[in-house]
Amino acid sequence: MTVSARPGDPVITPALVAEHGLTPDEYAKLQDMLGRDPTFTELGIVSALWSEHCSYKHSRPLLRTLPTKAPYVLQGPGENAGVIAIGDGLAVAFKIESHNHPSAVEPYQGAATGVGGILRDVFTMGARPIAMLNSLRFGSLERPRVRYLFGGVVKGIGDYGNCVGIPTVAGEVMFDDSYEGNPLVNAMCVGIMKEDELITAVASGVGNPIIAVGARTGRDGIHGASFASEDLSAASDAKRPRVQVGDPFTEKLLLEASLELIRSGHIVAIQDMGAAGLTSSSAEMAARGDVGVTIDVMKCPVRESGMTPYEILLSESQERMLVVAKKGHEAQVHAILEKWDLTTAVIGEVIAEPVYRVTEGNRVVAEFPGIRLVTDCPTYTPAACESDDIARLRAMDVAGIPPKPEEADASWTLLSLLASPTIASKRWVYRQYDTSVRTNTVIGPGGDAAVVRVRGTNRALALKTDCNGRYCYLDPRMGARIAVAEAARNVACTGGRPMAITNNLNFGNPRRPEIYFQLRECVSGMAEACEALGTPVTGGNVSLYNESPIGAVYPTPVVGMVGLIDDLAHITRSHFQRAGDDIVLLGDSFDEIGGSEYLARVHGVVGGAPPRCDLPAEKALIDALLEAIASGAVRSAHDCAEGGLAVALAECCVMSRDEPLGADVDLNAWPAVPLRAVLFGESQARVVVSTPDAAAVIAAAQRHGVPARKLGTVGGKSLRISLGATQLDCALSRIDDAYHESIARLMAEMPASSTPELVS
Amino acid sequence: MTRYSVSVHITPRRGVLDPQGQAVGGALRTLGFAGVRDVHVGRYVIVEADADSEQAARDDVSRMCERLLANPVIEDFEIATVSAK
Amino acid sequence: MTRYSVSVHITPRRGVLDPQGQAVGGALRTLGFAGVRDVHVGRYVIVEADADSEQAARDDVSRMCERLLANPVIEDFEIATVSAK
Amino acid sequence: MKFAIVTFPGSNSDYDAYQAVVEQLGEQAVYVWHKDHDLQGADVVILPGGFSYGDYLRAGAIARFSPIMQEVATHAARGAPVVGFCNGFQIACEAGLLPGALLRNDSLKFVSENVRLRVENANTRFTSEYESGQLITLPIAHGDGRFTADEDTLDRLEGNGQVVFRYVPGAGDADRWWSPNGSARAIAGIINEAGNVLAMMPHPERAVDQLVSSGDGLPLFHSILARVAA
Ligand SMILES: Nc1ncnc2c1ncn2[C@@H]1O[C@H](COP(=O)(O)OP(=O)(O)O)[C@@H](O)[C@H]1O
Ligand SMILES: [Mg+2]
Repeated sequence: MTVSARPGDPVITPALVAEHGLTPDEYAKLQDMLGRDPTFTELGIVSALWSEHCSYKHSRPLLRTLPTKAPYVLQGPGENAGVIAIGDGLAVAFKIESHNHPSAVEPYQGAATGVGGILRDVFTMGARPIAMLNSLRFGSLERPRVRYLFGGVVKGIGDYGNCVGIPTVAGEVMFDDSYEGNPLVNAMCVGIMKEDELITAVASGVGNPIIAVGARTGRDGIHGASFASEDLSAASDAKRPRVQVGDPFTEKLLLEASLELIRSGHIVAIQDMGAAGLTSSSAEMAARGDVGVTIDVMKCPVRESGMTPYEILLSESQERMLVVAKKGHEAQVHAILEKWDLTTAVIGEVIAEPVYRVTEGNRVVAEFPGIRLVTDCPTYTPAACESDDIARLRAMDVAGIPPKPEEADASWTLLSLLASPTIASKRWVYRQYDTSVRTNTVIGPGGDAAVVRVRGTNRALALKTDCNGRYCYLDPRMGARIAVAEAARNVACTGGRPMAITNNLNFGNPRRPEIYFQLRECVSGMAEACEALGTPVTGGNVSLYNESPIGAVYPTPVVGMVGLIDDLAHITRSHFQRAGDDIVLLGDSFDEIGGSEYLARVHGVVGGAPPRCDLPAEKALIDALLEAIASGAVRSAHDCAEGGLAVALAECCVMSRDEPLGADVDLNAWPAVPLRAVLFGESQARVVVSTPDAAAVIAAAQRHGVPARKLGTVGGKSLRISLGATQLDCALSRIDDAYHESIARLMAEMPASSTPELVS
Repeated sequence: MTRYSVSVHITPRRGVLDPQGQAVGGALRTLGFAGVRDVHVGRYVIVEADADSEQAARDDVSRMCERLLANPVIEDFEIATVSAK
Repeated sequence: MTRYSVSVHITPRRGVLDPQGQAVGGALRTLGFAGVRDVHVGRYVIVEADADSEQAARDDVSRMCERLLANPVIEDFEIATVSAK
Repeated sequence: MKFAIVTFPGSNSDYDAYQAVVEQLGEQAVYVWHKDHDLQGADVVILPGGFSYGDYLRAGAIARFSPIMQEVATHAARGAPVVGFCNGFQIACEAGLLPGALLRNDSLKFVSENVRLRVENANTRFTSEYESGQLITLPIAHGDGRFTADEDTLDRLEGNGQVVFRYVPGAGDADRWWSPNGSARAIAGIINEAGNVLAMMPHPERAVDQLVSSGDGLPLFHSILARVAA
């Protein structure tokens, strides 16, 4: 069939090509693939599919180096979500995704639609979502604009997940100036299914109908539409919105309907219309199945009249799905969706001819040689080179920074760290998240990992997201290793065996050598850690170009870890449980204050080498801890992270606000390590355990070659630390106030520049 | 200084999804109001403020809308009435 | 039948606490709008519906308010405008 | 005993109620679709939590017009038990099964946490397994939980013992009123005059299993069973 240009379509000029984000070489490649010039519609399709977001053109070669295999991995990278088997014929689907740029423009809707998208990725695998997590980065809360972004993002995540009825159980939030103009909003979803309910988004079966399901298509979020709003059609509204508005209510209906549809056996494939909407969902499903498809945009249910094929194909309207049904089962599919009050329309079919064809009624407006549309996308390996400035920062002599006079009182330092928004309790955040819906949440937010039981079994999942971008900035390889190791440690602290990860690579512009260097090194570090800890990567997301006028964000490879607790009796909490218990530290402390929150908060310094991540030591620690937990000797376990040992101990004391418990500890075991490094250094591979039987815990540690020593005893109404001449004695009430109230205080201080509360 | 009462309409932008309007429209039709075509739900804000003149009051509230009351990315606003109290 | 557009104001009843109005008032003052005395936040609903006459459109929407759009325990409503489209 | 759990589009704690009845009580439960007209012979109706119709316009406002609500009203008018949790409370008020209304929390934020409640009246068919004055802990998770009614109504509710649950502050401070959402007189749950319709913002159905909660919601279900068994 011949493709004809639509009357009224703009003429394709080099400028228009550039505005679509294609380089001259890429455009030549497109002409070569087609054997002619593309139509405007075709240009739009290719610009979406070959965009960084859809094609991973700067990261794909690196991603191939990540370990992806284990006997229990049922679905690795490449699908809507990864899937692992967890025994009893059950499987877990999980994935993380970013919504950084939309959230920077409109935090509430940006974050909400991010949650919606990742939910769809999980339930389109056939899994019922059972938990949400997130990972957030903002600038300093001292600034009104940041408070506005933070408030809006948290409310957006909460409102969407709450309404759909999926508990948000864990996450992390960090604040640093590097995220000032470009916040990071990553959302992760975890779902559960029977192994045999797994369905993939692979189109097949010539003659099978392609059905659009869910919300109608509007003009929102059209890719690259900002430039073209006047040119596209004179009648179109010049103020065409670029922000999508989420509708969690429709999402909930879509969730129930999709699961019913998948279980019904009437369909062969289903995929979310996410980024680049109809275009990417249809092209990817076709490419995975190596089949042809044809789609008639005139059959697509739209919200507004006069939409062009270009607009319909590229719209990112939310809460839509694309389904490939079995031929002859259209009526049954329709009936299921009708029950849930959802719109459906057959808009195309799978064809034998190996082409990707779009028609507008009888006119063919786009036609590509099928699979090449996806596979011909160029990939790049740009130059990589570390920035000299950063190398210098890493080499900085941080040990030589003199203490401030206030530090003479170690409680002052401890309380300022506890009040640092990066360390402080995120209660202000997760109080806005429904954590108890579905009644599976054994441990919600506030401890190390979240623990969600698996109904009908004696097992539970342990879940956590982690990444310290500051470490990655100072040493990307080490920082990425730490992100994996910390997530694994958090999971192990609750009694879970780390199983697999999903990841979200948030970086700046990869075409700058120093950024590509960060990306490459972080991926290597992540691969090393995943290899060492036995946690393959089952999927993820790449978000590049996170930059603002002040520069790129810290390299932030967020890790979303799933662990398995194989006996409910092993579930372990983070905070002290009983007065009189012994406190034992697993792992060792070194003179490592580089990259620490202490340096940043107290001295305003980002420098030095981040703590070393010794992967065999991390592995041994996890094994020792899990063994001690399984033996019943461990009453609580909490790892040392930002703020070091003193902060970890303080958190163990006050994490449970209802039942705080003090402690008496002696930290004289490291005479060679400077005092502030013992207290606030962030050496890795350390866990604070409380136990009725220190000897048993220490013995378990020794069996794995993990250093372990008794530090003191749980009890009292204060945290007392003795270290050389220093005698710190800090009342629990002061610790509680600094830790639990400081974010709420900052948020109450002054209104944000706009009030997310007004969202109706 | 006089006390003015300024009322504002804030509405979802055209083209922006209005799930609330859709849900309400659907409910009204189910209730038997068959003639209902379209429903939009926005906010009605009344600001009582002191100002030197009616024009000043109007200008002030316009600026309040731009800065806080309306979300320019997805909403439009319009000053409905200004009256001295 | 003609298509009418009827707009409605729905406001919190006097005496019912309006924390949204208070929060917005406080925020406006902090932003420097010192003259702000009081703020009330309500809903603005636009119903587009077919009806035989302007009066019929108005009556229909009044009934919609009574049945669904406003909750008499906490809200008052008032038809603001009726216009043929 | 048979429980009918009404599923509205957007309900999400219907599953929690179902699990509580079937898993914890070992009783029979059926989901009843909002478009149906049949309560399937259930003894007890549960209006579950969630966001029926997205909570658009006002929480519970649209759900009350669902076809099944006619049957629920008939069931209630017969004196048979109806219980609403969270969104179910909002729906019950909008439907006129209970007085008052539930407005946006005074903090303007969704609030999710465990709260302490005092059982104000243990002489109802839903609370007989508690003691009056007993303190219990239940989760809340709502954005619109501020109970509001005019003073006369509030006085009447108090006078008749229709205030069944009240929010109180943490341990050792049970005589003060405190509310996480700004509810009038810290009211968390009320019952109708006839004593067969109870609704509350906290979630007893999410607190029936010690593994994930306090277990303090269980006596509410046991009260319902005890009453009917008697
Ligand atoms: N955005 C968030 N959403 C939900 N829970 C969060 C969020 N941020 C932090 N939390 C919770 O607060 C606790 C502490 O988090 P974090 O400081 O990241 O711990 P760690 O240092 O152990 O990684 C965890 O239970 C975490 O799940
Ligand atoms: Mg931790």
